[in-house]
Amino acid sequence: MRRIVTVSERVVETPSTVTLRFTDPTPARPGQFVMVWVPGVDELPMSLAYAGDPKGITVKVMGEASGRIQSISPGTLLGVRGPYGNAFDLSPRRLLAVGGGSGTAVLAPAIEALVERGGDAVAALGATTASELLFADRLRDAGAVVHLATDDGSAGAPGFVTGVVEGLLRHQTFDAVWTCGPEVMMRKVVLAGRTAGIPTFCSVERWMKCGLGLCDACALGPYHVCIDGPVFPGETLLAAPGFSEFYRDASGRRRPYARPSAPGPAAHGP
Amino acid sequence: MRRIVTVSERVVETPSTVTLRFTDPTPARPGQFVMVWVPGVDELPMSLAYAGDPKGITVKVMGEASGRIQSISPGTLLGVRGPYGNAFDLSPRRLLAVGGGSGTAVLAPAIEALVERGGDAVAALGATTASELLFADRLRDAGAVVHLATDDGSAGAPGFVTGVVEGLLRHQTFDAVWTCGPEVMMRKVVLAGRTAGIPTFCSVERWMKCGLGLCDACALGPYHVCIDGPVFPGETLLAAPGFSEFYRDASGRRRPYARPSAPGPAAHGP
Amino acid sequence: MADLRVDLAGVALRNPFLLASGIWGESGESLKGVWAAGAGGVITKSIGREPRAGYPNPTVESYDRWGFLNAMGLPNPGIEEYPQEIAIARGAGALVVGSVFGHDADEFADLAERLAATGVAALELNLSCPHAEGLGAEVGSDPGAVEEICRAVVRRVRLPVIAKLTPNTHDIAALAVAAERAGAAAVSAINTVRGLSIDATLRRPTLSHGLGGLSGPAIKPVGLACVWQIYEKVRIPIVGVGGIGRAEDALEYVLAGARAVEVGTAVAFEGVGVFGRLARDLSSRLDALGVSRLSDLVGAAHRESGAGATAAAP
Amino acid sequence: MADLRVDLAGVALRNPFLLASGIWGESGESLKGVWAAGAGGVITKSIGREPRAGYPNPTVESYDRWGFLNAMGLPNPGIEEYPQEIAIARGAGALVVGSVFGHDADEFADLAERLAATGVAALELNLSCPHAEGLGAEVGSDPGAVEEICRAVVRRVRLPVIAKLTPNTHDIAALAVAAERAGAAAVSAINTVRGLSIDATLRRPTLSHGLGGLSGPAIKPVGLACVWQIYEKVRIPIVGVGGIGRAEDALEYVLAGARAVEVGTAVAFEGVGVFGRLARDLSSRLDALGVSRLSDLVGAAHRESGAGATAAAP
Ligand SMILES: Cc1cc2nc3c(=O)[nH]c(=O)nc-3n(C[C@H](O)[C@H](O)[C@H](O)COP(=O)(O)OP(=O)(O)OC[C@H]3O[C@@H](n4cnc5c(N)ncnc54)[C@H](O)[C@@H]3O)c2cc1C
Ligand SMILES: Cc1cc2nc3c(=O)[nH]c(=O)nc-3n(C[C@H](O)[C@H](O)[C@H](O)COP(=O)(O)OP(=O)(O)OC[C@H]3O[C@@H](n4cnc5c(N)ncnc54)[C@H](O)[C@@H]3O)c2cc1C
Ligand SMILES: Cc1cc2nc3c(=O)[nH]c(=O)nc-3n(C[C@H](O)[C@H](O)[C@H](O)COP(=O)(O)O)c2cc1C
Ligand SMILES: Cc1cc2nc3c(=O)[nH]c(=O)nc-3n(C[C@H](O)[C@H](O)[C@H](O)COP(=O)(O)O)c2cc1C
Ligand code: FES
Ligand code: FES
Repeated sequence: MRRIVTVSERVVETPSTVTLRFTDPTPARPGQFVMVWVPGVDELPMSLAYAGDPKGITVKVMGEASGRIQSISPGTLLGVRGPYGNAFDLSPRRLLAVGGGSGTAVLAPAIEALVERGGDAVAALGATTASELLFADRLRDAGAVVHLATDDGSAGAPGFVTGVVEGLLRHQTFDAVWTCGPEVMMRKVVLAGRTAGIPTFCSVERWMKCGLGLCDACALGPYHVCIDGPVFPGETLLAAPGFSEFYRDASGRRRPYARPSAPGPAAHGP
Repeated sequence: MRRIVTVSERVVETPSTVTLRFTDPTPARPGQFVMVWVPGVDELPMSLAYAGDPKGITVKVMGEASGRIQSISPGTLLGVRGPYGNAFDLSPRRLLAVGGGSGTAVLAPAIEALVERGGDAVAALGATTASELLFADRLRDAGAVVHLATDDGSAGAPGFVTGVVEGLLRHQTFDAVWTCGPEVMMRKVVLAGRTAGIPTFCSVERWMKCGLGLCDACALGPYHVCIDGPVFPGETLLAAPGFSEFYRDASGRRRPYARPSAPGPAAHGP
Repeated sequence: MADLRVDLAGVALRNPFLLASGIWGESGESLKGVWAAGAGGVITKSIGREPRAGYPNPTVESYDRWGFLNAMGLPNPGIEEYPQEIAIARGAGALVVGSVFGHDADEFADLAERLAATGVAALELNLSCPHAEGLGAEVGSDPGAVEEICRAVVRRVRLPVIAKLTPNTHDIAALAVAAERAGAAAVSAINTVRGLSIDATLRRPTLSHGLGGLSGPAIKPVGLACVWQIYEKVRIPIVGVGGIGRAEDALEYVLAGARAVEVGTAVAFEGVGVFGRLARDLSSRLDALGVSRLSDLVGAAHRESGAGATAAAP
Repeated sequence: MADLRVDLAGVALRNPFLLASGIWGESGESLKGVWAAGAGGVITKSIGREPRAGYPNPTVESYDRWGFLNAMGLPNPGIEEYPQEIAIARGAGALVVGSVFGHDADEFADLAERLAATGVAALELNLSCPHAEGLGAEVGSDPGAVEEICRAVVRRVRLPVIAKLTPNTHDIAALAVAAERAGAAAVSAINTVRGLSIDATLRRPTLSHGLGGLSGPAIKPVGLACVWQIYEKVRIPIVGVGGIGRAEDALEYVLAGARAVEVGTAVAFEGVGVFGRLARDLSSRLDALGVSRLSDLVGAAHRESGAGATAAAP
């Protein structure tokens, strides 16, 4: 059932991302998402960047609706339903988390929860430029070791974050790799995990309407991201028709992911 | 929700009453009733003459539907919903139960339950003639002291059972009186209880349709027999417009109770 | 404390919650009990010319907390005997609305006239019973018939006339327009939604009549849609009915365009105490929303909603 | 083991459970998954001439276990691109029924012809979407329009044509009669029941489109009533739809007159495993009833019920 919540806080995280906080007692686990309704505008799937109290979503401007969400000020009413979907498995003792752009939003609360349970986390974050790196301080505060990469070299390693990941996987051991970002990036992470013999888990995005496993909007091969995901084992995705190749638009038409980064559900990455 | 049950046994109790047994796991308490659907015929409220396993109803021929129910043979399918309504309070230590005609049907399982809990029961049963006395042996077997009365004097005291009741109330002490039978009879029992200073509880009948407190068919003054009853404190009934004076027919019209006994919902008495 | 009083076509109600016709409405004592429990008014069982026993049992099928299917068959004591029941309710101070059904305009008008003489505050015409041949919805889904019946009644009685409409049509707003044109003071919507239940073991419908009408929470979305569509087409007040059991339900109906509401099935699900609870809860809810008068919210969802949201559909 | 196979207007189904249009029907992989889960066949999303994004979100409102209200707005990839999805499902051996919607008879016929070329086993015409202007139920509640559209399609394709009817009318049987007269091989009933939901705090409809359509358990009685009424008026087979999630529901529809059934909302409530469960449970249920072939029960509730029970109502 939908709840109406009041935005209690608005935090500008980077030039293109903003966090909105709101109190909503419905329990949620890190990795899950909610459907956020901005009355008169749209209702969009948003990962919980904060899954506790107050909850929070971190929004990147992608188009009209996300633009309108971003500009929301405290006191505004939002409709929220969910949380939907599955969560990250918090059992790994030693984790590598790979965030591309605002993909880090969904990883952050899961990394915090894992460290709290006594796990060790290394995070590799990528962005186009230094100012767009998301939640680096938040993750350091949580106790994670943070590595950075920027396309323009303005912070951390120059180039894609996948380069950093390949290095980490060569020199350290991990029980699992989590990743969220553009699918082309995630594909590379999954393949690197496969080479290193480490299981990978990706949080993927698809166009969503119902969020309930009803409408087929979020179909990804034989899966529905809203109920079977958003977190999938990397190997499952490699076998799923469409992963990192196409998504479906609002009409259900296949739309190719342009490379290396593109507009589309998972485009808010490095 | 309605269950379809199979009649497992048919017992002729008196020339005008028959018991039908059936297995139905829905829990029930003595005093409650079920709505019994004879497909193609009617659905009627029937007290549980046996509230345990197998359940049972004891039916007196009153008209078309009860006639059809009576002639039902083992193996027949019936629809059952409920149990509905309240139950007898089983806490009295020393009970007087007054049954008029087939009214004894609803008292019997309650008396058995009360004796099982350690109570003492005296039962006064009335009928038109000896062969119509219902459940006298069953109640003796249960451990109750049984007094009888018949209109024609063919068994027990001659005349109405209310005469027997007045005598018992004068010479013995009771914590409570239960009664079921024609309302004119019950009224007398309530007044006798009042004189003796003993609380009375009557199981009353009204035309029923929904059994759910929806349709108003069973209105008795400000009460609905299906949800507020069928068991009412005698004093409550004395204050309720209509008790022992009129009932409502299927159209909701008031219909007087002819005296001393009459056709009508509670007419299957002595 | 927010003000729950509403003016329904000239009838002053202490709160918007009316007992729906056919629930607890056969006996005066029951109507009185509903009034005592806090209802804003009580609508009688639909009364006809003759006493009517209705259909044989089973007449009601219940679904787990979300609805009932019923085919009572319009049982009622008839216009000769029913006035004594109204007298009991009125004697207790109840605001009573008389409901009538008939086979044609004349019969409706006769019955309305006779009920009007009992001191009822308004008349509701049952143009919408979904399971009685030649009565109710059979007439009520034809705008021409609705107009004719309403006109005949309006000519004969001075009381406000409320036309109760059926949802079993492709265009309920057209029925409301017909009622308005004929001079009805208000419309109420909805009566039950046609339905059937079958017992698979016995291979037969569970209600003796076969077809029946669905009521309760399950039909709230249907009732809201009807009120919404009617509100866009008529100016007379609308009484919302269907699945109302919580203050929030009533508020939704008011926002969709209802000035008052009727409560039926919830009386069985929640007990008669539902009326007091509804009024209390609605009042607190309005306080929390910062709204001082319920009537300010009538139809407000039409005004607040964005472009796409008001699009009318067939 | 009871025989669940049915012949639906010449199409042999391994069991009576078809995926309803609009649920899991946009992508070939999903259709394939439903077939693999044990469905008797899969009906595609309703396909139109052009790709259509549908209405903005929110497009779905959910009610606690008893229903959904949706106004998707007929999103679909369009007839140009959709055949590749059908190919995936057919490649996995699925029996596919193609669903189309259009603005007029010509458009229906064109689309039907193009879908027929993809190897679908039958065509379902969506004459009944309750929330799309100028499409669906706006046309579909007029028997004349239904007849014209069905006739145009029947002339152009050799496949069995199934007319999907709306319950938002006072007389669904008249629509079925029109379809039969035009040569439709079957009718399916029902599409969703028009409804609305309102958020009282925000004072606006919750769906972006406002009005939507109700599906799920809440509409089972409505669907059963429609199938019952249609069965009394036509001889072509009926496909029952609306609130089917358990074998018992399907059995009730069959007894009311359905030869096959469609399952929609239950896929979301129960998961796609519902198809295997339905077939298994129905088979055991028939065994327990001593019935060897499901098809022997089609319409049986009309034959077994007593006098009062079969009375048709408006
Ligand atoms: C499970 C999940 C979690 C997400 N979490 C976040 C998050 O934490 N932060 C964040 O900024 N974004 C998140 N997104 C993406 C977000 O829902 C929107 O896709 C994005 O904000 C663009 O919306 P827009 O309307 O502004 O863009 P538009 O201008 O409408 O479109 C830009 C692109 O966004 C995509 N899009 C638009 N509407 C939807 C929709 N209903 N469902 C899916 N994709 C859509 C389309 O691919 C479109 O091409 C998530 C998506 C999913 C599926
Ligand atoms: C709570 C309750 C418990 C009952 N328990 C028993 C019982 O254990 N044994 C038993 O034999 N009878 C019982 N009855 C009475 C029974 O329901 C019928 O009233 C009776 O069997 C007559 O039915 P009929 O259709 O054969 O008679 P009809 O020929 O239809 O009518 C005879 C009279 O029975 C009454 N009656 C008919 N239908 C109904 C109805 N739906 N509801 C109420 N009264 C009706 C009317 O007053 C009518 O005048 C009970 C009634 C109630 C309300
Ligand atoms: C048992 C029952 C009897 C009804 N009888 C009548 C009636 O006599 N006249 C009428 O106008 N409506 C009648 N109705 C319809 C209700 O007044 C109301 O319109 C409908 O039940 C929807 O409201 P609800 O969901 O609150 O019950 C009846 C409904 C039920 C459930
Ligand atoms: C989300 C959703 C989308 C639907 N889309 C279509 C459609 O495109 N075409 C159609 O004929 N019916 C459509 N329907 C109606 C269903 O096919 C079905 O008739 C209805 O939902 C009732 O069945 P159910 O209760 O099993 O869901 C849709 C229903 C839902 C819930
Ligand atoms: S969003 Fe509708 S099925 Fe996933
Ligand atoms: S039988 Fe309907 S209210 Fe009691």
